[in-house]
Amino acid sequence: MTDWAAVKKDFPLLRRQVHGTPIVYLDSSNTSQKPQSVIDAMSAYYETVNANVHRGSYEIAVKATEALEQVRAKVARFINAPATNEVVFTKNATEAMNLLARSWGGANLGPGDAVVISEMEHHANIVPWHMLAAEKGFELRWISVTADGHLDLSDLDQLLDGAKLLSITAMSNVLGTLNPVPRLAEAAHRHDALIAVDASQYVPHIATDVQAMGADFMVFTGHKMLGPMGIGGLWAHAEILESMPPFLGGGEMILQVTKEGFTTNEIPWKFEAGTPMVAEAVGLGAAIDYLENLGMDEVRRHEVELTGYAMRSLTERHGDKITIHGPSEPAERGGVLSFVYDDVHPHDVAQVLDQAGVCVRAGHHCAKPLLRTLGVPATSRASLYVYNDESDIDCLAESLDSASDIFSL
Amino acid sequence: MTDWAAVKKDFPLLRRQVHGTPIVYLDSSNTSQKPQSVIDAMSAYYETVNANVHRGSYEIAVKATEALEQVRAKVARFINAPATNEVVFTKNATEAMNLLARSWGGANLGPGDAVVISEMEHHANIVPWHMLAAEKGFELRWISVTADGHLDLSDLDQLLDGAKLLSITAMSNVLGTLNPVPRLAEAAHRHDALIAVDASQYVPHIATDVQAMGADFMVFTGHKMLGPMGIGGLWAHAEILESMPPFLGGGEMILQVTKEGFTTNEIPWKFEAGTPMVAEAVGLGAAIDYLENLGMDEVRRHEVELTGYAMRSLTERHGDKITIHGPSEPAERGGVLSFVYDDVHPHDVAQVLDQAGVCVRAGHHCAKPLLRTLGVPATSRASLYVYNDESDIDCLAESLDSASDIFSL
Amino acid sequence: MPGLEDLYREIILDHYRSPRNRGELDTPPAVRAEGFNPLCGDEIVVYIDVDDNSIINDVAIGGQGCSISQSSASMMSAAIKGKTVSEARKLIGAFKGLMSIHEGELDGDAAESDRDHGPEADPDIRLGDLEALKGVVKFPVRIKCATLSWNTLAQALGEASPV
Amino acid sequence: MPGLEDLYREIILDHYRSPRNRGELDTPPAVRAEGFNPLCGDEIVVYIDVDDNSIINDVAIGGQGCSISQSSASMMSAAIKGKTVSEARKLIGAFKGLMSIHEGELDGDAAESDRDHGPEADPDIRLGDLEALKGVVKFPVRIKCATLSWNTLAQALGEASPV
Ligand SMILES: Cc1ncc(COP(=O)(O)O)c(C=O)c1O
Ligand SMILES: Cc1ncc(COP(=O)(O)O)c(C=O)c1O
Repeated sequence: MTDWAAVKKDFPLLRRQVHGTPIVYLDSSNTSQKPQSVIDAMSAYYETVNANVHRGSYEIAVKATEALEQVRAKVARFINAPATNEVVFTKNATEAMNLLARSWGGANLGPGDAVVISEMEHHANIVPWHMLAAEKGFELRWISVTADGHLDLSDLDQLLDGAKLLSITAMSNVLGTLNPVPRLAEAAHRHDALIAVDASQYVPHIATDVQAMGADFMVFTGHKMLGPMGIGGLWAHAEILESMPPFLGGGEMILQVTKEGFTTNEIPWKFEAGTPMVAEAVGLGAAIDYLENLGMDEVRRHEVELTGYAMRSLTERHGDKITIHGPSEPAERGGVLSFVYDDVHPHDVAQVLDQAGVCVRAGHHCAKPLLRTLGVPATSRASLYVYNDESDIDCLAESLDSASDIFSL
Repeated sequence: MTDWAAVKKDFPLLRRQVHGTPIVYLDSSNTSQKPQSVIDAMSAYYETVNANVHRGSYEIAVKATEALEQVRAKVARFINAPATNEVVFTKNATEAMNLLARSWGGANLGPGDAVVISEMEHHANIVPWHMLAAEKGFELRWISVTADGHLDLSDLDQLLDGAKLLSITAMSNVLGTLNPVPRLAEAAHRHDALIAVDASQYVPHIATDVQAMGADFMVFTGHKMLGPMGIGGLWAHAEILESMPPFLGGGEMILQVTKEGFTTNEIPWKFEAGTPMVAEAVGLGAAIDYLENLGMDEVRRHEVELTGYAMRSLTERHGDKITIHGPSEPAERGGVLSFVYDDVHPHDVAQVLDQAGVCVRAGHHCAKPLLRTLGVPATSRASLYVYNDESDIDCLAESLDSASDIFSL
Repeated sequence: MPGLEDLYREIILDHYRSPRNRGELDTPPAVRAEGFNPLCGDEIVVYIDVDDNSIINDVAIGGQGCSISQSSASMMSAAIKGKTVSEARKLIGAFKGLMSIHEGELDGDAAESDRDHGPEADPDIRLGDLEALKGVVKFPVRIKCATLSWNTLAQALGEASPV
Repeated sequence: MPGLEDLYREIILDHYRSPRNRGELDTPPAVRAEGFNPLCGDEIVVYIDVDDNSIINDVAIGGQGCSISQSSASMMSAAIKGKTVSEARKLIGAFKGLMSIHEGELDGDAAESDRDHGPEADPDIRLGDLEALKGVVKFPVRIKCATLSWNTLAQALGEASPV
């Protein structure tokens, strides 16, 4: 049995107070807090190993290179990638998605082609396609979202007909919806389309297996999975990565450079121009160690339990005043609770909650098309992770009372 | 008078040993070591402030946003930018250069146009132009480098004739050559071209003033200026940034997103898609504090002195055996000493030096066209920074003896 | 709730609950401008009808948002109705003056925004009820909520009566 | 110098100082392949002349590089001259076996490279002088130097005698 109280103690930020009251951090879908081991791993890197990588033959340069490449291997194992050189480091999921769009998309998409995404995508999986479509003239098609927050797959075959790529989130950052990725992959492949999975919200919370997903590409971001900001990545099959033109140009990604032109390095370095974020990679490695130590199945179990508890407590206490968006069954969703409270604007809800130390995000959560579909301009969102417990939920439920008090309309 | 011995003590990594002997770090052009204050600032950020930025209204999200934006203001002040919103954060100088090439270049360059660079550029200021030229069909023109390591400006007017951009390094990472940027800017502007300055090697070592330079764009990278890896930036005049199309698409950089399209946020956020590297920004801020506390003029004075000492000691001890490339006058160059030692291959030189704890880089230093011009396949490079002193140089000079011993041909 | 009295003053909540000049105007003769707060998704629409004597004959506010952006828009509409364009412009300056202490810092361009906001708030300009929004400066993120309608008004004025 | 004896063995330095089979061959009949080490800028050119019986009649080495890449190329050239293509291929496998312990780790794709390198080093293959390069595995960065000529040879063999 995991000692979740001990887990919480591993996170130094959660010991601080705000406005004279202990902090209750419920914004992990936005960014996660970091265990001491992750923070210390980065400090130790700078204090004992720091050097540029792939360039030096001296001791610490060799160790720094090993550190970076060992984390690549660790990430590959963590997502069950067939090979380590299929993991490309980027600064975040957004850059990974842009890499995919510009490099693969730039080489493969043109007039008459189509890319399918869904209404529940994060802007990171929308805007790069808008930008590329404007340049290349392909069509962007949208899978609708039903009132209860699921993908409407009734016309999937039609949407995929003639499409070259389906790019879809594994878990909605607004609704918590878990999408049926293997089924979507099977459908995409049946139509000779590839499938890219935005797993930014999935990898941190659920054991991830890119092969079982049937994915061709997958993106993730370190800061949502207990790791530092400034690192994320793209995974894709080696043959696909090898077929793709480079993305950013510069050092590291070349084999030869002359005044006339250049040739590219092997994958994955072909896509990693410039000095990489080695310390952040080290931090990400420590984050994966931390998660593996807990066990991803145990993490998931904890979050499903807590999500259930949250849905029950909020509804019990606030009844009709609160509307929680997304799937109603905790086991079918992630620990992301987007809610609308009475007539109080989410921004005001968040402000009132902040005064009680409770951190939730209010707004469109970088998913404006989804909010339009839901018919709300904004929601408040409480999202859970390994360090949360029932007392955090209780605190959220209680402090919502003040919102009623102030804004009783 | 600066107490340089105390400065050295601020850098924890320099207290370690390698191969049983104290480390002598002479690879700061590659990446710099970090003072404890920088390392601690990042830990403190994660331990007390960490949150995503520009998205939350709760206390720590506000503080994280302020932290990020205050560093932007600090960077602007440090390079004497006219306005804070002209500083765009990227993951490194390479990304900044790609942003400039793809966004500004993509919108402004086509067949019949020309971009002028020099033979002494780092690959980061070559490959993005090769990539873009292949797509857009403009011409890439090269300023030659003279035998003594200066730009050959005899045909500058011809090269600039009809050019739209001059993109040039302020200081060579191989030769230490300091280029006459204000004069180059004046020439570029006379030909109605803009000038981009790669100041990756300049900002860390010499007080930088983008306005005095006459620059239109400037790129820099945090890890070479005592800051962490994973952060760098682009500065450009606001009007230019405003005229540029976005680079990466995603969260943060948008104002509105619909299924039909999107509109962009204000500068600089328009160019900062996705979760930014806030901790790295905080580290960069602490690095700037550290440098400002020393005083950039004092930093420069120290390095000129040490460069002079190094050139003298190496030549005295090794005479004809050693060839140091680049300008011969210490005051006219940075503390970067590329050298060839006898017939010993630089890779072997670096290996032998490593055994004595001395860290130098051997290779092409991501400047293959320059090495071709110099007629050498590789050099060894010792580069200096605030924490180096005469004992480091002595150690370098002495340990070169072993290279003679082993490889006496 | 302790700590929030400065933000949620009674008069602000009153304007939030009963917004003044809510609606639309026909364009033309009115002009219409739209503003967004990318942070929280607030959207505001400002309609103004300016007559030949540069008097703002009518004003209407659409869109949706939080208590701060809505009450600020409501108070603004009441304050500018019947005023001249130039009086309205001065009011914008004065209101931004009230807010600017922190807005600049938040955007990280204090220097710039000082310049943008022009001269210090004119002492002749009376903000009246709007003074109630002063507490917003203690909550830097909300400053953008408070200024949203004002920036949108500036846009509308620019269209109705270009300087 | 203490610590470097394993790397800079006398026989390695001998091949470095007096490289065997240095030069060029006419193409055709010979084939030519080029290899780069992006880390340090080493470049190697391998020429092989394979006759109708699949025997490597002649070999020549061009390019430049450090003591490890040069001596490895020199020893390689001596080891393959007169051998059959298939013997040379086995030798490549055996040499990579000698090196692979760390090459995989360095690239971060140990799993992959194990697969690439096929079966364990054939015990029948005698590496002879080449065994002297074994010390390189203690210096992971230099493994790429040692294997550069071998990878380039594999390329040349592929062209001369496609499998
Ligand atoms: C002159 C110059 N420009 C650009 C770069 C690229 O910097 P980064 O690797 O941090 O992107 C470097 C350093 O590697 C450099 O020395
Ligand atoms: C589903 C989803 N995709 C992509 C992203 C973008 O991640 P990042 O900001 O780290 O690039 C996020 C988080 O913001 C997300 O929730």
